[in-house]
Amino acid sequence: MKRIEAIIKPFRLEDVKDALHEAGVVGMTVSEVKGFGRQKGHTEIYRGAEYTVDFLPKLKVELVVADHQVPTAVAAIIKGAKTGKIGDGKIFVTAVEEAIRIRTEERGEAAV
Amino acid sequence: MKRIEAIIKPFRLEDVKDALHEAGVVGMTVSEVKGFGRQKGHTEIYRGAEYTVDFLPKLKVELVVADHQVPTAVAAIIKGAKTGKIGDGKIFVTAVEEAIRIRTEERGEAAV
Amino acid sequence: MKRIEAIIKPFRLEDVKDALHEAGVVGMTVSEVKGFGRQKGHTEIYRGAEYTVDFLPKLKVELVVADHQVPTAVAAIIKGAKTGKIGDGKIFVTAVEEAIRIRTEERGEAAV
Amino acid sequence: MRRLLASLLLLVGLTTASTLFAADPSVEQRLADLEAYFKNGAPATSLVGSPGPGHNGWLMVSAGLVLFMTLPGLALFYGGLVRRKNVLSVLAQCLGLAGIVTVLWWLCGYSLSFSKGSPFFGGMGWSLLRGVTAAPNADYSPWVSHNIFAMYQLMFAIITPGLIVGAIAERMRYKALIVFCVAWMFVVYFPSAHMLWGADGWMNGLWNDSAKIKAIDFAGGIVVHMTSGWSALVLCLLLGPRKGYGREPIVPHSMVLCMVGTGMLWFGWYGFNAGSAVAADTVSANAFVATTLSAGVGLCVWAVIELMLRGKPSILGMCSGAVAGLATITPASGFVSPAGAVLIGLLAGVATYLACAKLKIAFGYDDSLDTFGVHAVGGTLGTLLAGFLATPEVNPNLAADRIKGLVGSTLWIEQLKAGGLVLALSVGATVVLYFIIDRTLGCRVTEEVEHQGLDLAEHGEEGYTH
Amino acid sequence: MRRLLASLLLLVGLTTASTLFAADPSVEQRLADLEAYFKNGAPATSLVGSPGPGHNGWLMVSAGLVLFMTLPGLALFYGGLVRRKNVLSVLAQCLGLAGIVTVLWWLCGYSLSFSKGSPFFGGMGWSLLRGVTAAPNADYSPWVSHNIFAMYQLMFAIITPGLIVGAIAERMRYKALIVFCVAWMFVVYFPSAHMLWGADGWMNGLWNDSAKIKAIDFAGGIVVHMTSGWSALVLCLLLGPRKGYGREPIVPHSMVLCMVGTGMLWFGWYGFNAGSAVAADTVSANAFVATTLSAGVGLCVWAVIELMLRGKPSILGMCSGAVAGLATITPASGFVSPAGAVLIGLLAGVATYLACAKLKIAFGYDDSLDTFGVHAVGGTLGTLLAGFLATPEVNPNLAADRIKGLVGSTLWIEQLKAGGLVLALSVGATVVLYFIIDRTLGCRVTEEVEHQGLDLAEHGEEGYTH
Amino acid sequence: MRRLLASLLLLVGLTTASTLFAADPSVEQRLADLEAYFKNGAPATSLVGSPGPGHNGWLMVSAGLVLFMTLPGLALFYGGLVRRKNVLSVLAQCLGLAGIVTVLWWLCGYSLSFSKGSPFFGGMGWSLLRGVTAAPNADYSPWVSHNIFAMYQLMFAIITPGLIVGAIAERMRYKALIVFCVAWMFVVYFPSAHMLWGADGWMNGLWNDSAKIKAIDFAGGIVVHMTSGWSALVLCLLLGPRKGYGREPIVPHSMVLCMVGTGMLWFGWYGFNAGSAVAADTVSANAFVATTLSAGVGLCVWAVIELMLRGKPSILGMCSGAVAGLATITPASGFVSPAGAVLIGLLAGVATYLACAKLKIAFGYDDSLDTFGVHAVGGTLGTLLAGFLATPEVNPNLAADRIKGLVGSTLWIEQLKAGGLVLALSVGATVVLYFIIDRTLGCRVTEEVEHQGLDLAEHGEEGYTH
Ligand SMILES: Nc1ncnc2c1ncn2[C@@H]1O[C@H](COP(=O)(O)OP(=O)(O)O)[C@@H](O)[C@H]1O
Ligand SMILES: Nc1ncnc2c1ncn2[C@@H]1O[C@H](COP(=O)(O)OP(=O)(O)O)[C@@H](O)[C@H]1O
Ligand SMILES: Nc1ncnc2c1ncn2[C@@H]1O[C@H](COP(=O)(O)OP(=O)(O)O)[C@@H](O)[C@H]1O
Repeated sequence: MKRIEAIIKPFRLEDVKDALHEAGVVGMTVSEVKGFGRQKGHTEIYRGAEYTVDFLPKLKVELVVADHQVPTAVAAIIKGAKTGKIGDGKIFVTAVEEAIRIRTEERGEAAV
Repeated sequence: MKRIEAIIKPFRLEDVKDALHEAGVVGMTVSEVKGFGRQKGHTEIYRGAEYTVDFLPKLKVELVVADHQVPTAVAAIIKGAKTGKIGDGKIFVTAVEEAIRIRTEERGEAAV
Repeated sequence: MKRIEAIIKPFRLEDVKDALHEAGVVGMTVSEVKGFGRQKGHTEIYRGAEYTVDFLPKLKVELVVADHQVPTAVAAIIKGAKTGKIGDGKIFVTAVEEAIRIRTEERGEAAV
Repeated sequence: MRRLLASLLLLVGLTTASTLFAADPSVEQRLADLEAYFKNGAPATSLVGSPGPGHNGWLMVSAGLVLFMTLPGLALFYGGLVRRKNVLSVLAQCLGLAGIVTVLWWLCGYSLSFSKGSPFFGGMGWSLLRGVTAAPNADYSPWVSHNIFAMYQLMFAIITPGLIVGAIAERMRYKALIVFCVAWMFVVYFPSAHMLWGADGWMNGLWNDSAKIKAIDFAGGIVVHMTSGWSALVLCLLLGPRKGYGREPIVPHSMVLCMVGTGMLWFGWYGFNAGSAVAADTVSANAFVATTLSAGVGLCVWAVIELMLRGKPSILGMCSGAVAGLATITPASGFVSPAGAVLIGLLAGVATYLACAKLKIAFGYDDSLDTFGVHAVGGTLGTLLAGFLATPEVNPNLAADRIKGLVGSTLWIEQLKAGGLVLALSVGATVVLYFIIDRTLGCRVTEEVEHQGLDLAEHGEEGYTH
Repeated sequence: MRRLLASLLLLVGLTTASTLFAADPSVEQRLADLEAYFKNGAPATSLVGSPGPGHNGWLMVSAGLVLFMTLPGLALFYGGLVRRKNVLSVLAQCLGLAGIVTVLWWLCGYSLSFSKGSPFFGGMGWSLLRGVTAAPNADYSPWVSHNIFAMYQLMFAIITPGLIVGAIAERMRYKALIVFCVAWMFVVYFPSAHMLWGADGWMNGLWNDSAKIKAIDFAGGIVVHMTSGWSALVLCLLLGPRKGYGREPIVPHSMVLCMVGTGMLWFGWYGFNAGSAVAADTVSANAFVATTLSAGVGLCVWAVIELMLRGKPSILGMCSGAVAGLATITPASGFVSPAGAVLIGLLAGVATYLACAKLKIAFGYDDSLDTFGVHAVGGTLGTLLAGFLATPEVNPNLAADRIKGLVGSTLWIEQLKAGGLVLALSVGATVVLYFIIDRTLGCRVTEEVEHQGLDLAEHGEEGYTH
Repeated sequence: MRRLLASLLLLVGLTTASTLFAADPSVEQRLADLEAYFKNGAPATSLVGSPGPGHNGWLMVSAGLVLFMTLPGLALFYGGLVRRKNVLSVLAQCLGLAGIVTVLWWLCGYSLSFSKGSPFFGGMGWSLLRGVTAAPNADYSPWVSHNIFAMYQLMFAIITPGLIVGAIAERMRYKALIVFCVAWMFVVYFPSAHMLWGADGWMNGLWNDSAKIKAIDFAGGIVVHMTSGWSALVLCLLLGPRKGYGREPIVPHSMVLCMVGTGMLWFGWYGFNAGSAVAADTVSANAFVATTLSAGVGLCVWAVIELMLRGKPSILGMCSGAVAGLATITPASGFVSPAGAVLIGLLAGVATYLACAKLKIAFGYDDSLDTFGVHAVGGTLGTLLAGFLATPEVNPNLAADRIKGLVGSTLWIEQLKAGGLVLALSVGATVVLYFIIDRTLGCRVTEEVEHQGLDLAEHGEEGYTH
């Protein structure tokens, strides 16, 4: 099994979700994060005091899938998240040794 | 060392924490996430406009433990988090190559 | 490639960011988490009812870097985050199998 | 010739005068009417039926202020203290009560509370607000429009069941609460209001010559705070504690909202207390002073106690102290001197602190947001203290024959009697109503709903999105 | 001797009296003036030029309350309903309008609306508030300072364009909105206010003998709610829906703020409606009652409908119902009986529910926060119903010769005419202004700004930090 | 016979009249008293000792409004501008000051400020509010209850130290701040209030014939804004900047709260300024107008400057501009024409913008929330401008002998003198008090507390849970 972690632009979530659905992936976990990369942040000025806000709001989508699903899932994420503009985000894939469904205590691919 | 990541129902946190404590695990990091899986979301209606909210509030508990602690820790999480109802969540285990305690710069299992 | 995950004290973020910058690391993703470890929490009392809050606000900094950058990045994080007081946090390093830049679909180290 | 002229003139003058003064009111009478406006006395001739602008304006403001206490004041004060997942349920309770009580009040609530009927219950003469016009009704005020008085009292009728919300927060079914409150208005509120404040009320010592119990309740220590506070205690005992109570942290999700609500309550309480003079007169002014002092002192007392016991004053402590001072002074506000108000604020702070921080812990009941600890304790204490501290120097109405013998002597016994009876009514009625509603509708949400939060389950909405 | 003395005394007396009463007003006249204060009648002699404290105080309060409805009331009501990333843009629109309309009002807005000029537009005599002093102007009120009346009306002029904000939220450029509103004030608001409320207004049936259309609009059903509501509909149709509308969830980011705003609106609405009597008199009292009843009933109606259709009453539903009740009663508030108000609240609830929950879905336009559904529908309905339900028992001014023939008979036709004409003006003007501004400034933000949120892009700030 | 009868009647008439009119006031006198109510003149006979309902009601409302400015107005305005971890500390400061100043005011504060004593300090005659009854005290108002005046002034005494909070936010110890403020009330506020507003005050040019400096300060430009603003500057210089100031982003955690606070401040400011006429009369009306115009213009000025300098108007900018307009008009509000108010709003906007956005950056002091930049700069500017723009047409009291020679001529020099002296007092006292308290209690929290946030460390609570 692999863990796919994608950092995406917040407003692409619906598209990513739909694309993953079509690709047959149902489970995922999403969290709000702040991203720092090449995409430039913005400047806020409060009564003349200027602040550069480098951290941009992003969403992190995590999903654990069976090995063979990785290419499809990655393609789906790209399809949903890509705007072609800087700041579209990254996908990282890591190995997962074990997965357990708490409710049933099933293990392995059956659990994801 | 292994990294155990558990997605649980928010109101089970206290129980999971207690169970882990009993199992001798002290360190952990928790974050608020939104989960998407088999558990059905709910519908919100605002002045007649209906929205299906698929993403349910979950907590992600992360802990890095020594290899031998994995079974105990996993068992503890299951004990604390299991309600037997759909949406109880998942546990994922991945390998960690290195751990460092920032304060002391200790490394490896001593650091977790 | 490696994924470096650091749990740090919130007010050290600017320093960590600066240190990483100097070390040549640009991309990172930050999220708000609650940490539980040796550092003691605090007690809140509401009209006489006492609650121990064990979970302390921390930030999680995630960055994926090329293998050779790991030592520099780790050193930079330590430099930025270390106060020497309990609760400074941890750094965990895991292996990443693949990285993809969504915008360009570049893969591997080029993508991080 | 001159004499003739003089006499003639005189005659003309007198004739004119007499035509003016015979059928129509005399200059003297008209002046007396005008001057009555300043003393809040009843006009007798030319101004009968006219509201007095200053008094009427002040009462409209006061009615608005008391509504503001509930929406959004109380909603925020309570809403901030619950967990994020239940904030809307509190708001829904306050909103729903505002709506339904308005309808009840129009239907028959005002009539049952304030029209003449039996000593215990009003009649139905003013149902649908029939006959309740903009002309003042001298039974309640010489200068405030009768219908404004009715609206002013409506706002009290809204906030009173609203206070109960604090005790049952985070676990009672919405429908059950609304049904409970509707029934409770009939069984507890309308009769209590009639007995204490109705012109022919059985315990209306201030205005009813033939009151059997000669109690005084300026702005609702008994009618508002005791009824709601004691009912709240019973209700939370019967409902049982929230899941996880005492085991997991159940902390306010937004002390900021709670503090905002406190400020709004304090502000609105001037309408509540100073408005209860039903005039912008000297009694009103005195009530304004007492209200301010008691709130400030109550706030300081909680802060000092917390400073001593835990080393730091908390925001919730200061908010609680202020509200405690306000609730406790309520029945006494138009009767006591500044020194009396300071004393009441002091005792209010101590008593409510003990109730909220010690008594509740000791007995382990889950009065979620301390309706009992603040309102029942404060209201009961204030009712009793009004009996000791009321003085005709502050409120000349206490010098009326019907009550002056009691003031400064055994008035506190009347207060005890009235308070005790209403307490008994509140407790008894709540028990009965609870069981009826629990058997039929079910009072408590399921465990799963309680975990998920009432907002989603009961209203299909969330308080905040990220 | 005695006789002599008597005559002498008499003479002295009469002389004194006559010197006093000849040039100066007589006792009778002075008493009449004083009594006029209570009836809100015009003083004729000694008190001419003096504001009456009770009325003046109430109008200052009312003016403050109507400001409070916008800042922060409406800002929160609307701000809570948008997404987190756009909350500040709503606040900025309310703030900016408060500022710019104040300046316009001082420059010429008040004059164009209320000074005498043509039947359609006021003159420039009161520009820069010249001659608008603290003495009452009898055309608008015998007892309220003319400049307080001007400030009171300013607050209406602020909130009216503010209402439009609800329809175009989350996608209109800030500058375009401000420019639109400035132009709209001249083309729609000032003329509508003048026609309906100006002393020589073309449709001012209540006060202008030579009004061509004898319509009545107590507190702004036509002038405020119809103008803004219908313009809002046009504007949101022209702007098009928000990105993702109907496809992705666009849910209120804080129902708590929305509810707080609702409470503030309700509270402030007493200034809006009861203040529109421009006195603290019987009409004001009646308006206060009608306002309360309609709000409460409207709230209940939405709750009941939601309970029936989806099993649970929502917070947004109750808030919408209350605001709908308030908006709908507005034109009728000072004219209808309690029963009339209850009926209006009932119909208001049903009609606005259908508009917001069915009509909008059916036609698919994106009236983001339902300005049309609540304000245009409510305002239009209320305007019509005022025509049917107005009665001189509630408002004696309806017994004046100029209008009494219509009341209870064909007044509703006048209402339809006035409403229809202002509707046409609003719609037409909005279309024209929209195209001019869209061609020059551009009305809509870019897609990227819409994704990112207007707060950062248009104001360089964020609503909240974590 | 007829003559006899006539004479007899006459005699009877005159006798009756004389018994009525001799001991008792005459019709003329009674009418004069009644009419005095409308002109806010002092009654001489029958109505002496009676508050006038319209004026009294308005002052009760005003007092409530000024309290509302602090709780929750200022608390939110400031609270929104700090970081999330410090929001409660701001709320606690506002709450604590409300409590403690109420107690001080009752103990001796009112007496030291307003009872007659020396030109610099009041006496102790009114301590514990002894003798401060509901009858008006003609030194301060002919028609407002003396005790309501005392409560109204209390609300000023609460908000003034509250303003200081803005300069020291996020780093001063709670106990140190409270102790500082208590001492500061005695050393700075009570004497300043007495000198400017006390009946025998040394600088009370408006009311005290023997004032040495004939300054005018309508609603507290000197007494409120200069005292607090200049003390705030000194305090923030002595305390030093917040950790990370200028290096890491320290941004408002909730512009929404800040804007809500702004709306509440504006609303409440009508009580502050229009209430300062201590009547609902023409002066009050004029103050209401000036307040509105200056706020609106100030808001626009900030928006325009930001639009020019950074391309987008910010919410904080508009809020700051409105508050700047309000603070600056305060001393002048009851003295200047609409045109004067617009001019003041204009200059207020420019001056405070420069102070907040340029001066502060240039000098690098950390006036966290710009108490100095807005209140000291605004208050000082307004005080001076009042000297130039005050006119008896707006406020007839300026036509009194004691001051009329200065108006329109050298009044601004008096203003400078008074302002300068109070400025010196504020600065000097703050330095001394700071050092005493810093040596004993310690003024600043530890670095760790500053990192963690004051809410948890100093109050054991958090503003929000997730
Ligand atoms: N090396 C990295 N490790 C972790 N997250 C990264 C890394 N590089 C980028 N990110 C995340 O991806 C987001 C987008 O990256 P950015 O460089 O701005 O644009 P792009 O994806 O188009 O190259 C960042 O905001 C950050 O959250
Ligand atoms: N493949 C997955 N990858 C990551 N998270 C998952 C995955 N599947 C489920 N989850 C997480 O676990 C939660 C529970 O899953 P769900 O399918 O609803 O119920 P259950 O755990 O009972 O099978 C989801 O809300 C989601 O957060
Ligand atoms: N085993 C662990 N797994 C995951 N997170 C941990 C672990 N141990 C500690 N942490 C995180 O690191 C933070 C700091 O740890 P703590 O034990 O308090 O202090 P120190 O880092 O000084 O040893 C914790 O709050 C928690 O977020």
